Amino acid sequence: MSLTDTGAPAQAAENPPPGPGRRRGLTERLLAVRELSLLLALGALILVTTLRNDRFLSGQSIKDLLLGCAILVILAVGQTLVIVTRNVDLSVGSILGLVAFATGELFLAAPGTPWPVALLLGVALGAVCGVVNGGLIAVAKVPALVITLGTLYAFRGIDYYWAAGRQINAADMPRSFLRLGNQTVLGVPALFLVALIVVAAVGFYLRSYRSGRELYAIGSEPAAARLSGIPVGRRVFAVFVANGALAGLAGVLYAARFGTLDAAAGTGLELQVVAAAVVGGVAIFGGSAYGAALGAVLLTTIGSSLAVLRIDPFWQQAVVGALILAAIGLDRLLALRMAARLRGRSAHGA
Amino acid sequence: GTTRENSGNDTGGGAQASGAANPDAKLKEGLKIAFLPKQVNNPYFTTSDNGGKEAITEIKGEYKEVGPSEASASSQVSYINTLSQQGMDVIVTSANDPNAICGALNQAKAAGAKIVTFDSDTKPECRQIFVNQVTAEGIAENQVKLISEQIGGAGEIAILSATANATNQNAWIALMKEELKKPEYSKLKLVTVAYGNDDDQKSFQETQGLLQSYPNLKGIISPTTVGVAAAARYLSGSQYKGKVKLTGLGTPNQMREYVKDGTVDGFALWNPADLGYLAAYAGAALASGQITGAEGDKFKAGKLGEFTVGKDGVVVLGPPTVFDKNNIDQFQF
Amino acid sequence: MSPGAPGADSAPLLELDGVTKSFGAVAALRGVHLALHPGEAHALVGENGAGKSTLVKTLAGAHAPDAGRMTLDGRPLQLRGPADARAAGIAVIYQEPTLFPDLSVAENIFMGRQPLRGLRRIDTRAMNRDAERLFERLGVRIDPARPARGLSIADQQLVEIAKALSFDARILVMDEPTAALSGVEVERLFGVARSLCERGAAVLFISHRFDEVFDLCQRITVLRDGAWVSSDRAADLTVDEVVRRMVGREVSSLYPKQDAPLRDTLLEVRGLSRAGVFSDVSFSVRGGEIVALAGLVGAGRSEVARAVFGVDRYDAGEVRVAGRALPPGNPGRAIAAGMALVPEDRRQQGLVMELSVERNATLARRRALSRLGLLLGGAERAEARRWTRRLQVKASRLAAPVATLSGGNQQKVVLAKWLATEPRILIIDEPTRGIDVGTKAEVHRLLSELAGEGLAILMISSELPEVLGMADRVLVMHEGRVVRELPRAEADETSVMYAATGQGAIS
Amino acid sequence: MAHDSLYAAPPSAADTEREAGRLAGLRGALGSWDAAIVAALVVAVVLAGLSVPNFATGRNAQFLLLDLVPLALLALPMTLIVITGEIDLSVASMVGLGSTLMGQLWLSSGLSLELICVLVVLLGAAFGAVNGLFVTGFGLPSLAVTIGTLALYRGLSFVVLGDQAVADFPASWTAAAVQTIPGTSIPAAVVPVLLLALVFGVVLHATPAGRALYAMGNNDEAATFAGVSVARTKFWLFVVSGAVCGLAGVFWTLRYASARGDNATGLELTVVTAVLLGGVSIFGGRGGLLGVVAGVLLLGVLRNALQLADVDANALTIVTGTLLIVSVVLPNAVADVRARLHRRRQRAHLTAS
Ligand SMILES: Nc1ncnc2c1ncn2[C@@H]1O[C@H](COP(=O)(O)OP(=O)(O)OP(=O)(O)O)[C@@H](O)[C@H]1O
Ligand SMILES: Nc1ncnc2c1ncn2[C@@H]1O[C@H](COP(=O)(O)OP(=O)(O)OP(=O)(O)O)[C@@H](O)[C@H]1O
Ligand SMILES: [Mg+2]
Ligand SMILES: [Mg+2]
Repeated sequence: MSLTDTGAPAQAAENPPPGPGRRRGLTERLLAVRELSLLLALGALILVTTLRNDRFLSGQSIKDLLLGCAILVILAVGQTLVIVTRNVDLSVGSILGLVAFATGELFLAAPGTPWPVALLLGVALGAVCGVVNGGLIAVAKVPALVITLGTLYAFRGIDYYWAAGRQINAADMPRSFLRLGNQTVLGVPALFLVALIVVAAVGFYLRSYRSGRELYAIGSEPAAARLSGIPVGRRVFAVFVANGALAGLAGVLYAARFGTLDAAAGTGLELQVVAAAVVGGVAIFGGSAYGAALGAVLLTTIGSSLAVLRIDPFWQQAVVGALILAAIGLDRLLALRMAARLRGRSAHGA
Repeated sequence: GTTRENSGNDTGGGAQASGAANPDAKLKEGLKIAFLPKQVNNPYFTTSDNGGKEAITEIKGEYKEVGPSEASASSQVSYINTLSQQGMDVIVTSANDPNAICGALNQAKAAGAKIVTFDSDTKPECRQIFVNQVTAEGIAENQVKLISEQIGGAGEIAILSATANATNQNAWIALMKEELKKPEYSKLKLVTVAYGNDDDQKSFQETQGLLQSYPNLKGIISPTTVGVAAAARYLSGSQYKGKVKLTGLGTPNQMREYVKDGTVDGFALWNPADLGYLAAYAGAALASGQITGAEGDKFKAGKLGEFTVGKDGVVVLGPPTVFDKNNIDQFQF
Repeated sequence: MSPGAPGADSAPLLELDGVTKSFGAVAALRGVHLALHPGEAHALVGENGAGKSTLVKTLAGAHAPDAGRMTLDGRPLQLRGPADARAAGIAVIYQEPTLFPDLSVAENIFMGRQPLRGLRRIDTRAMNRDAERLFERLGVRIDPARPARGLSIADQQLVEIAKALSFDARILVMDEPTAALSGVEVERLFGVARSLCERGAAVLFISHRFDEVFDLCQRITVLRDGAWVSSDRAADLTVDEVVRRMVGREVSSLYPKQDAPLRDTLLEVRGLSRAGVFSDVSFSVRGGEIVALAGLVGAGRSEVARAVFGVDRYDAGEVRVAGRALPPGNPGRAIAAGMALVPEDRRQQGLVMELSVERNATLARRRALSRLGLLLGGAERAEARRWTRRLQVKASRLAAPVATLSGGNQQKVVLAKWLATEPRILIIDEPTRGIDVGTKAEVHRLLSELAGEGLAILMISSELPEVLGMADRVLVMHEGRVVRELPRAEADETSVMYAATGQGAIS
Repeated sequence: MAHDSLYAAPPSAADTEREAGRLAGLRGALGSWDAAIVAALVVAVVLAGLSVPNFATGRNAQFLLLDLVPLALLALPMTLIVITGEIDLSVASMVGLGSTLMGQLWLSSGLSLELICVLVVLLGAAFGAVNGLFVTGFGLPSLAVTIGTLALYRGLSFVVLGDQAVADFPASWTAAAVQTIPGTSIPAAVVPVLLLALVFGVVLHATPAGRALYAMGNNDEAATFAGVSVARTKFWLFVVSGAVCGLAGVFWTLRYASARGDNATGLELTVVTAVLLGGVSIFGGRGGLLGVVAGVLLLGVLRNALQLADVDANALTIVTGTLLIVSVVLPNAVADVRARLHRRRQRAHLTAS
């Protein structure tokens, strides 16, 4: 016999919950606020830069911006998939480099290869790298950070080994392929459209599909996920393969956009990608693909606008660092305010 | 305590040339010559080191190339240590930091190795010979002349450099500024120096920033292979193609595309393979006692002919080659 | 499904035979038999560490048995994972809640089975509506769209129950679902369980509360040390008989507090307030005295305890230990002043799961055990051994991670850890939650003994018999305020209940 | 038996316990991973000594150890931080910033070098305090914070010296940085590193504070309930990390006689690699200092030996990565196999009885 009772019925009578489905979950609203604040920051940045130099909003400049962020956006979205499961993939920069070089090699070996084939092969190679990551993590049950730190070196080493100091130039690749990197469709760079499609697809998947939600569940409480019958190992494996494939896609696009390839392509990119996801709020409360994409856009725009504002080049990196800190600080502030509101309303009855 | 004032300047002076040179000495066979570039995996150094390999094969020496996969002075130090452990006769290196590798080089020297630097020098007292691709003055002259011709002798220009602390870049830029003071360039105005960090994407972004910040910009000089390629790619895909001129130091393979599509009229570079070739011969000459690194020493460098050691132990490869539509297809590197 | 009448000797729905499972050197289950019949609620009882939860996890597919057979409907059943168990119609409520704090309550319930609409998308509306329906069935109101983070333990347990119900399973397994629940909720849960039974499902129920066991179940299986002891109809058993089989000897189920001479006031709390949680709480506890803090779930008792100890901050008021003011928000200082708090959530607050039993037991006392700033292994081990022995912790060895202990034994380690600090003031929040009957009496005896040694004890408990049996004085809280103080003589079931529901508020 | 099973446990368990008692002193310091990594180190040294020419010479030992000094320094506080479940990715940037500050102060302040060194260490502590403040004061994930300060501090180090390099430090100082202990070929700089390692090791393994680090790495709420001031402890760990980075910055500057903005770029990943190789769990709560020191040495020995054996840098990159992966995969695989074998034996035993 126990004595505790809940005052819930009485409380709930005073405070009938609104009809089901009419309101969005708090978590969801929190994320929306997060994305909104990112958009605001982006808007403010563009505004300030434009006030100083109105060419920043010219068609050419916007095209450059979109082009510049596309690859980082794709990588950040892939990383989101990984981070929501409470993992991280540090090897993306190396995968990108490896795939980019492989694409160049492909054109060297078979100059007539149509670009869609190259694209598919690149994605496949990226996925293979993802399989290595995911396989090691699943089989050995080792934290992803450690494994991918290892494959960061290993994939890059393979890339170096293969390239052996050679460089592949624009002239070695077919025009049609290089055009992919610069072409616009209705004024929008094709590369950016690809990134948009990736963002929309991943964002939609994460929000609206059972397996997508399971990824959040795994990240939220891995032990509970296992007990609820979620195939944790398989999902995490799949996530690494998907992220590898996206990094592969990014690698092919990198080759198309930059034309000049050596084994160092994408070195150090992993920190930028993680930074984009972090700025996008992914590390802190689950986050969404949209947030990560916005984070990537924001980071690239910062880079461009600092160049346009002619901020002393020596200050640029420091400003980027300070902005990352500001972004996550803001995040925290929002989260705390939301938490305070959660505490304000009792569990029983909204 | 030790302050800057009382510490004195205990850096030794000038290149040392010890012993006497014997210009008639034969090149020794079987010399162990190691190339230590700023970074392996860098195509530029791959080309130059292969030039060195060619030379070493000619003189029947043992060639080897080692180096870090990222361009850092500290890893170069560890490679220099390894090489001196292995008893190399000659170490040919391109310094990531003129000071940081000095200590290690001096130790290697003490252990009997001859030191040749190429492409990027250290302090003169840390090596015997520096094989300079061109004199800094030569580059400054060449680059300013090229851009002036291309933009018709008047207008705003900008420089897109590599990293903000690249020694050779900074020396060239300083000399270009001097060059611009000459009366024939009085209508050229250098508006800014941007840094692309020898990173393709950064250089690309910086080019974009330059064009937005300086609407009247007529030309860009990018005296770095990464920067000039990125800038060319940006221009070729933008509305500025052909209108804003670009020149700099680039490899023909990288730039062929843009010369042909009209983005770039002309640019310059020395032949990196020749640079490595010459450095290898200089090292062999040192190790064989033909030269000591003193000013005025002469040595033969295979197919390149005879060279004379200049002041501070510097040997200059020669003036840069200018590449344009007409000659670019003759070069493959 | 066969609509068997309760207790009917129909063919078993699920049968376990000779199931064996060991973890390293520990044999958690040794050849256990269990037969669950349709339409029957079956109780599984045993001491802490007897293997009940291990059996549950085996049924759930979370552990693979080392040996033995499982049959469902007479066909052999092979579970490769929890998903298989679900597919076979087995729904499980684990002893420790397994929620996803970042996801909404509704998603927690329907994870992997969310209602879909076009393009196989999740239909959030329908999902929230369904969740609301489930909560109605249980008679509770929890906002399905809120994140699970921040739910009280009771609410977490209710979400777990809703989740299990949502399966419409043929077999419902509940591992101590009522440990955190109040009477009303327990009644509703039983109502739901009975209706499931009427529809032909089988229920496996685990609890250390015998009144609940006899109330709900028709059959009782007793485990001891991982081995099967007996399975009998409840009607043929008495509580004493069950206890004897569990423990292997007689135990008195309650150990009333012995009178001890009252000493000076050791703990004094004046006007303690924390906005939105509790306000103007004042009381004092004297050496030799056990004061119980009673009240409904959510009355704020745990919060007061945490604030007094310094884990939480408070907005106003003061805490005095033996007359000296205690600085707020600093548990370290509270410990130094001789205070100890046995928290209510042992997994989150009480234990460091990966660390060994020994390290956990000495964690709060690590400073006192060091000489010249250095910790000496020997002293630590001796200390840990002393207290784990006194509390009869069942562990393979002291170096084993605490995570490998059964729930009740973990609770004992928490007790050991705090008693090892040799406190003057012991605040103890739900001291016997999840502890088996024998040990419970042992804990009560210990508390009584400690009071006799002059400790001031503040006990928070949701079990009325415990409160009435142990307390010298009962403070009743309602909605964050102390509404009633009852001396031992006046405290009885009605007076405490009356005050706790706010009806007796003398305001 | 039910209530006394700890003592009336089956004989095998009792044996284990007695053995545990005897080995208790060793156990704390020498977990199985520590032993394995030390063994791997010994094997690597012996193999390299036998098969790689020029490896087993005093001069090589000097080069090898000297190269490892900064890595070893940074790995010490990193170990403690990772054990509490946090990470500090800004270490290399703090080394760089410390180095450029030292250069700038030397260039323009007129202060004595002794004072400058002290100032740089204190400034390092201040940078660490910024990390600590963001992590503990604002409750932000350290991975995110230190990625931010990784960029910030590196950026600031370019702000401090721009494109310059300061190289005119007194030769007596730069020589001292690479000096060997008289009569040996062991660099003198190793001595302070060893002393620091000893201090960190004792703090981690034999003090109440060290216990608390493990506790908070596993469950910081429970640590709070046990009277550990989690936030304050973590804050001070970041401060210590910053100070040690400052020290490493001073060493770096003198060793390479060059203060530049890009000093020590990318070293953070090597530090993390060494710490993980040393058996510290990235999730916190597990690992020891001996393993980390052995991990640092193993990394250094392998690199050095492979370099001497003319294995090229690319293969070295692969080796580093593979080593890290193997080091974490192997123990798990072994444990897995062992558990499987055990279960089979048990089953056999059960069917027999
Ligand atoms: N993962 C594990 N590793 C090692 N030993 C374990 C593990 N899980 C359980 N045990 C051991 O198995 C035995 C049975 O534990 P179990 O949790 O089943 O007990 P229980 O009957 O549920 O007890 P309680 O009433 O306290 O919850 C205990 O001795 C426990 O220490
Ligand atoms: N982690 C938490 N986050 C937010 N609110 C909480 C949390 N834990 C409890 N609460 C809220 O605090 C109030 C009091 O908590 P709690 O239920 O612990 O009280 P209690 O009297 O100690 O009850 P019991 O000890 O029986 O669980 C309730 O309104 C509860 O919903
Ligand atoms: Mg249990
Ligand atoms: Mg409570």
